[in-house]
Amino acid sequence: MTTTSPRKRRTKDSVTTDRYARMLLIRELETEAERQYKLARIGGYCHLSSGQEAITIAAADALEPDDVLVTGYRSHGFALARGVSPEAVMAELFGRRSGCAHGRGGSMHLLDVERRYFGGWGIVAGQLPIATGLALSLVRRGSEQAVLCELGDGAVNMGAWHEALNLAGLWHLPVVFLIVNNEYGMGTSVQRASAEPELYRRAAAFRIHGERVDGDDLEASLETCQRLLDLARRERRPAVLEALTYRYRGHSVADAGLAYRTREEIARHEAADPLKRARAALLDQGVGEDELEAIERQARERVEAAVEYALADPEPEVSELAVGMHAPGSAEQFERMRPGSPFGELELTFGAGLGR
Amino acid sequence: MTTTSPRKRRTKDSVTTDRYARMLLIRELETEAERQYKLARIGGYCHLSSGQEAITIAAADALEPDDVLVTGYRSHGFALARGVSPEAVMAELFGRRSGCAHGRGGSMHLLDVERRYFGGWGIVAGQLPIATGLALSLVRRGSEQAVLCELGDGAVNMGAWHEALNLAGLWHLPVVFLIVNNEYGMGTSVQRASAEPELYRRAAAFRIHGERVDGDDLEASLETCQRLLDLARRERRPAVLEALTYRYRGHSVADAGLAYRTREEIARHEAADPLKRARAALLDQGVGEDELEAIERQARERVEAAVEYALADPEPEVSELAVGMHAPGSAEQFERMRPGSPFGELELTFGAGLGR
Amino acid sequence: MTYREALRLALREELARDERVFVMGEEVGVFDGAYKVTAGLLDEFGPDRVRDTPISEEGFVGAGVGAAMLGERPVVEIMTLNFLLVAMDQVVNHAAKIGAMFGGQVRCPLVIRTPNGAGNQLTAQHSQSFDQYFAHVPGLKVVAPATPADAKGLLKSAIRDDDPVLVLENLRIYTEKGEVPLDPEHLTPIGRARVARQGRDLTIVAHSYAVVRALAVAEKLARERGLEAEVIDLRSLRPLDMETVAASVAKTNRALCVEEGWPTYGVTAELAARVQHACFDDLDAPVERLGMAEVPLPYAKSLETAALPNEARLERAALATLELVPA
Amino acid sequence: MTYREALRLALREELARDERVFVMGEEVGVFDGAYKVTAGLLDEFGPDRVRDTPISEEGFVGAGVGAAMLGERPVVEIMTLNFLLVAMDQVVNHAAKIGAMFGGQVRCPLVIRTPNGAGNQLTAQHSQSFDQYFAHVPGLKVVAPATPADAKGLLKSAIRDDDPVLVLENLRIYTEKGEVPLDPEHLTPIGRARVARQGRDLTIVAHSYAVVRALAVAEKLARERGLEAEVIDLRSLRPLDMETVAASVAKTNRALCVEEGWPTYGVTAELAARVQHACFDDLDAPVERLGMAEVPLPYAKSLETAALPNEARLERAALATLELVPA
Ligand SMILES: Cc1ncc(C[n+]2csc(CCOP(=O)(O)OP(=O)(O)O)c2C)c(N)n1
Ligand SMILES: Cc1ncc(C[n+]2csc(CCOP(=O)(O)OP(=O)(O)O)c2C)c(N)n1
Ligand SMILES: [Mg+2]
Ligand SMILES: [Mg+2]
Repeated sequence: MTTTSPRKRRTKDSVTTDRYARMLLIRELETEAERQYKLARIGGYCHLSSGQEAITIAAADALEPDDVLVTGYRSHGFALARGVSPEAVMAELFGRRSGCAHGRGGSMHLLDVERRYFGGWGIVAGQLPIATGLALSLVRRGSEQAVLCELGDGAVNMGAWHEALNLAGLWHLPVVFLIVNNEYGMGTSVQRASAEPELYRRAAAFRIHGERVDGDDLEASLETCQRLLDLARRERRPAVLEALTYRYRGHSVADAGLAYRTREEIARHEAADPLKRARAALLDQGVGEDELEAIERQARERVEAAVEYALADPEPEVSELAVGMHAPGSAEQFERMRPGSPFGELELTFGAGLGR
Repeated sequence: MTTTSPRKRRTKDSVTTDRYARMLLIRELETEAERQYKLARIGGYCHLSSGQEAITIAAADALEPDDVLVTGYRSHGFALARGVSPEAVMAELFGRRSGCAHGRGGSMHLLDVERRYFGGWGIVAGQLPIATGLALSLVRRGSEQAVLCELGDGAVNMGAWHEALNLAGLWHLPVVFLIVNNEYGMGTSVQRASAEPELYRRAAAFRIHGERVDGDDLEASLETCQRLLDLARRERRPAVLEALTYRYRGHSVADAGLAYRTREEIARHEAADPLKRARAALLDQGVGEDELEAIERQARERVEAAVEYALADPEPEVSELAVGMHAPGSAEQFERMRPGSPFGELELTFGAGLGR
Repeated sequence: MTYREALRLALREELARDERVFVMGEEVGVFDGAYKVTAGLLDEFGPDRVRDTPISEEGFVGAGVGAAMLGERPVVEIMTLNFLLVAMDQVVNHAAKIGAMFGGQVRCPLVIRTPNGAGNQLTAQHSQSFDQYFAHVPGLKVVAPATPADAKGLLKSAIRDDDPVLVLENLRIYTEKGEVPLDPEHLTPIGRARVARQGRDLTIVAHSYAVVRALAVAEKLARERGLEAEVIDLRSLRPLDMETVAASVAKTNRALCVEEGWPTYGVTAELAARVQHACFDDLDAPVERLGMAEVPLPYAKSLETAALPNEARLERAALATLELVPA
Repeated sequence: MTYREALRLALREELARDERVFVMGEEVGVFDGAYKVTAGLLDEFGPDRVRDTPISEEGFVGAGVGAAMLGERPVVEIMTLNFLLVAMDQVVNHAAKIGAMFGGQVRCPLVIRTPNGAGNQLTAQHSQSFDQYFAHVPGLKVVAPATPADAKGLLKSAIRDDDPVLVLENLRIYTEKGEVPLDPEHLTPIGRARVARQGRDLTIVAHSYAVVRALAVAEKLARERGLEAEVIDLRSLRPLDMETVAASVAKTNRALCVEEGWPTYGVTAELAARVQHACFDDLDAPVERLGMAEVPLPYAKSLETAALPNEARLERAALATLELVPA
């Protein structure tokens, strides 16, 4: 299965200070997000990916700029890894205008069109058929890029995934489905949810290549993501990659995360924390303790600056309630809907929402 | 995989005159149904299973009386095979009161509650999650029976099936999914629809046993169905059985069935017609030509009688428009809905429909 | 007792009363329910009666349909109404069809319970009320309790009903408190609205959380302006108790219909259509409607608040119905 | 030209005009379309532009959404509206959300075309009109041509629109004939109703196949009773052109709303609600409604005919609106 990419030279040492810094940024930003949630500056569902940083960075770094990324709702890490600024992420969590979704999406619906990150979706498995369409568009345009589509271990039992896999296999679509197997879908372990708990094996049912990787091993994850994305780009072979990892926090910040697993289990995973592993590897490579500490300080400062930024950023105006709902030109289509309209419609300004 | 049933002695010669007669009855009844359709006595969608009689009879005969059967819309054969009278089938096709669905269901929705045939469903794959529920009920009641659930080769790409398979595997449900692979879903061949065209292989994705059988071979089909149903009954092991067969007619009587395949292809299959094969086997067994001719005459006579019966059977009264919609006792719940009701509601009699 | 506790009590009583009843859904067992309605039931009744499912709504709603066809009484929890979209086909085109399509020979005593609603910054994909998608469908019944007592009474009636019933709960009502009859035979009949507040000046027709809002606004109107609004809590969307609504409008001559979801092609459309028909000669003004602003609900708190049928908007709509401010 | 041919012409013209347009669905290619709308297009444009799909509506509707997000113009055919239930989530909770939820940064120019309706003994699971399920949803547009000219004009407008648009066709209209402009720039604007017949005594508001029925009944009323019904063909359900409807009712003072589907919580609920609001002082009688009888549609021809809003029922409803027979 191993193939060498003709387009990209692999770093021998995948564990770089840059990657360590970016993993750390994710960790720090999410830790801060939980704090801010408790201060009621963030609302709604807020899902942290602490523990999953290695596979997140690996997946993002295996992407070329023109590749397309799409994920579920646990999206902070992916947004940051793909290059969205902590300011744009934090402002979104605060529901502010400069948020990457302009304050409309919140935690679950981060995106960055320029970086070809097409969301941040909240319905389990809803993004999977969409990923096949993104890939189909790449094919139609003759582009030699691929789609990376993240899903959770809990999403694999949704019918939508299987329909997406069949389309991907049948139409030879350049899409890699990355299962972030963090052992639980909310409080349900993989064993209690999936008749076949080796999730990558589902791929074979559609003649698609499937494999597993230790998602906390940055190097192995990066190599595997690159290899599978290359195959997708060059040979239009879709793949399923199951990355084994773990989430330390509850399902969302509202869940203590202890009803369905033990503290010991969490501690066991924390002992092999991907950040700790990366740090140790860097020390092994000869990076100095002081350099690492500087990186760690910078990550915290970066997050603090993001909070400052978000706090200063204005909330969207109520007059902009429906911005973007419809495309420009739609206002004319809607202008005759008014008479007899339900009370209240006139109260609120839909101008922008109707594509004026 | 082969296991001998402790409960049922296998006929050495599965090809019996009785089975031949019942296969023939299906063929004759459907041939007549097409004629009656052209006379406009039958309407709606009408899907014939001509060519698929062997697997149909085998599946039905592998069932014990208390096992449960559920199928898609190509249901004439299964109804007859399970013992529904040709009169009740033909009356249903004619939309008459004594039809097995009281004229409400038509061709796609045949059923027989006494024989535990729970329909006859028209949405591709819709019956598959339902089958898991039927099986779950058997388990809850401690009954040692199984569910046989038919689906077409086209249904395997619906997400609903995969959700059903996962539940069946995870919960150890006594259900055998029988894929009647007649090579096409409407005009789309298996190869053009399924990334993995060996459809039984989908089962492995859920740690479920899957296998293939020549569905035109009555003996092999019967043996396989019995064996898998036994496993389901005794060990609560679900299974997927893919039966290879062919439909001679179009998808429905409205489809000539020639846009997507050649006359030669059809002729090739007709040459190995399961009825011809059964007839030859019986001759081999020493059954006389005259006995076979008598059987064939009887089948035709039986169908003619069914047509006579259906013609004489009255149509349902308009006052019975909504019979069965709601359970007894519901009328009281609905009695205050009337004021302000849309015009027309009062015109029609819903008494029975509201469970009066 | 809270609304949540009242639901739990109903489930416990019915699980104890009838072996055929079982609860099934995502996180209903080990996790004690995403919104804790089923907390403790797994311990009490075991994993066959309180069954955790994988995330596969179409699969396990269908499993509920099948089990009900053989006489079980499944109570399927859907985490929120938004997720019932992926199982629509099983509800609308399977469960609802069974009675009539098979000529009355099979029944489907299935209960689906799920919260609708918005208001916790859950954003566009998680803040919806598709109530009328189901109330539209012949063969289904849809109830929507607005009080703890009705939460218990209607859920129990739904479980004992021989037809498929959708029980609409609401995320924000779960913590509302009220008196709840402890009698295990306390049932709220399906198809009977409730006059939640007496009044003579205006009828506000609502269901689910909108009833809570309407009552608060009615009190405010009485306190601040001496206006007495009558509030009708529908309790049931199909069957719909128009008799109670029409009797009220005949008295007040003005009607405002409120819902949590989008009003266009929403529940209030049917209400307004029926009220103008039943009360044509009684109405002094057009029937007004209020609901969520017609946008995919945005995340920012300020926008969300503005978009919901909040008390300020509701009060303004009431005054407009009374022609005290322009509509 | 038939309605079917007009649709095909629209597809052919748009496929030829814009490389981004492609057609996708079950049996649209080799089989020439389940209802032959796409006949011949595979030969003309090849399998990338006219793409047969497996039976997996959720999958390929979602594929349409994704492709549209990257700028393609997919035209997805769903064999009949009944089957869109299994893909509801992709339409209602994905396609419709994209514009607003992502702050206007992504668009989804997706077209879904599919026939609604009943009348060929297709029975309960195949005879439905879920039109308002989609018209209810902010972020979607829903059109429903009733004539061959509009079939062409609205489908072309939908394909050129930058938002997701559901084009509701109808099984029984496919064979209706009418004049169709051959100009490839003939577009019917979205959000504009059409006065299909002038009249002074009564306004009949309809869409899709109900327009055909309404026109026939209007002619009969004129012929036999000298009553002149004005028939409004809505053409678009979201946006809804209430201006045209209200202008008509202001003239006739009476309105009957008709639809092929179930009226309760149906399209006519919204129409009646809006008409009573916009035309409160104009109405001489309550707005009446007519649709399919509220049952899962039975198979027997006699029952089916009785249940549909057939001409006899429609005529009676028109007379009731005119208070010439009791409602
Ligand atoms: C269709 C649907 N059902 C239920 C939910 C509620 N829900 C949100 S996240 C989640 C668990 C998903 O687990 P997994 O796929 O493992 O992802 P993880 O949260 O572990 O990242 C559930 C049940 C939903 N959003 N969509
Ligand atoms: C969800 C859904 N999509 C589409 C259809 C229309 N349809 C009816 S039968 C059929 C083909 C099914 O083929 P297969 O499963 O192979 O069964 P067969 O007809 O060969 O018995 C299609 C597409 C449907 N009934 N339901
Ligand atoms: Mg998980
Ligand atoms: Mg087939």
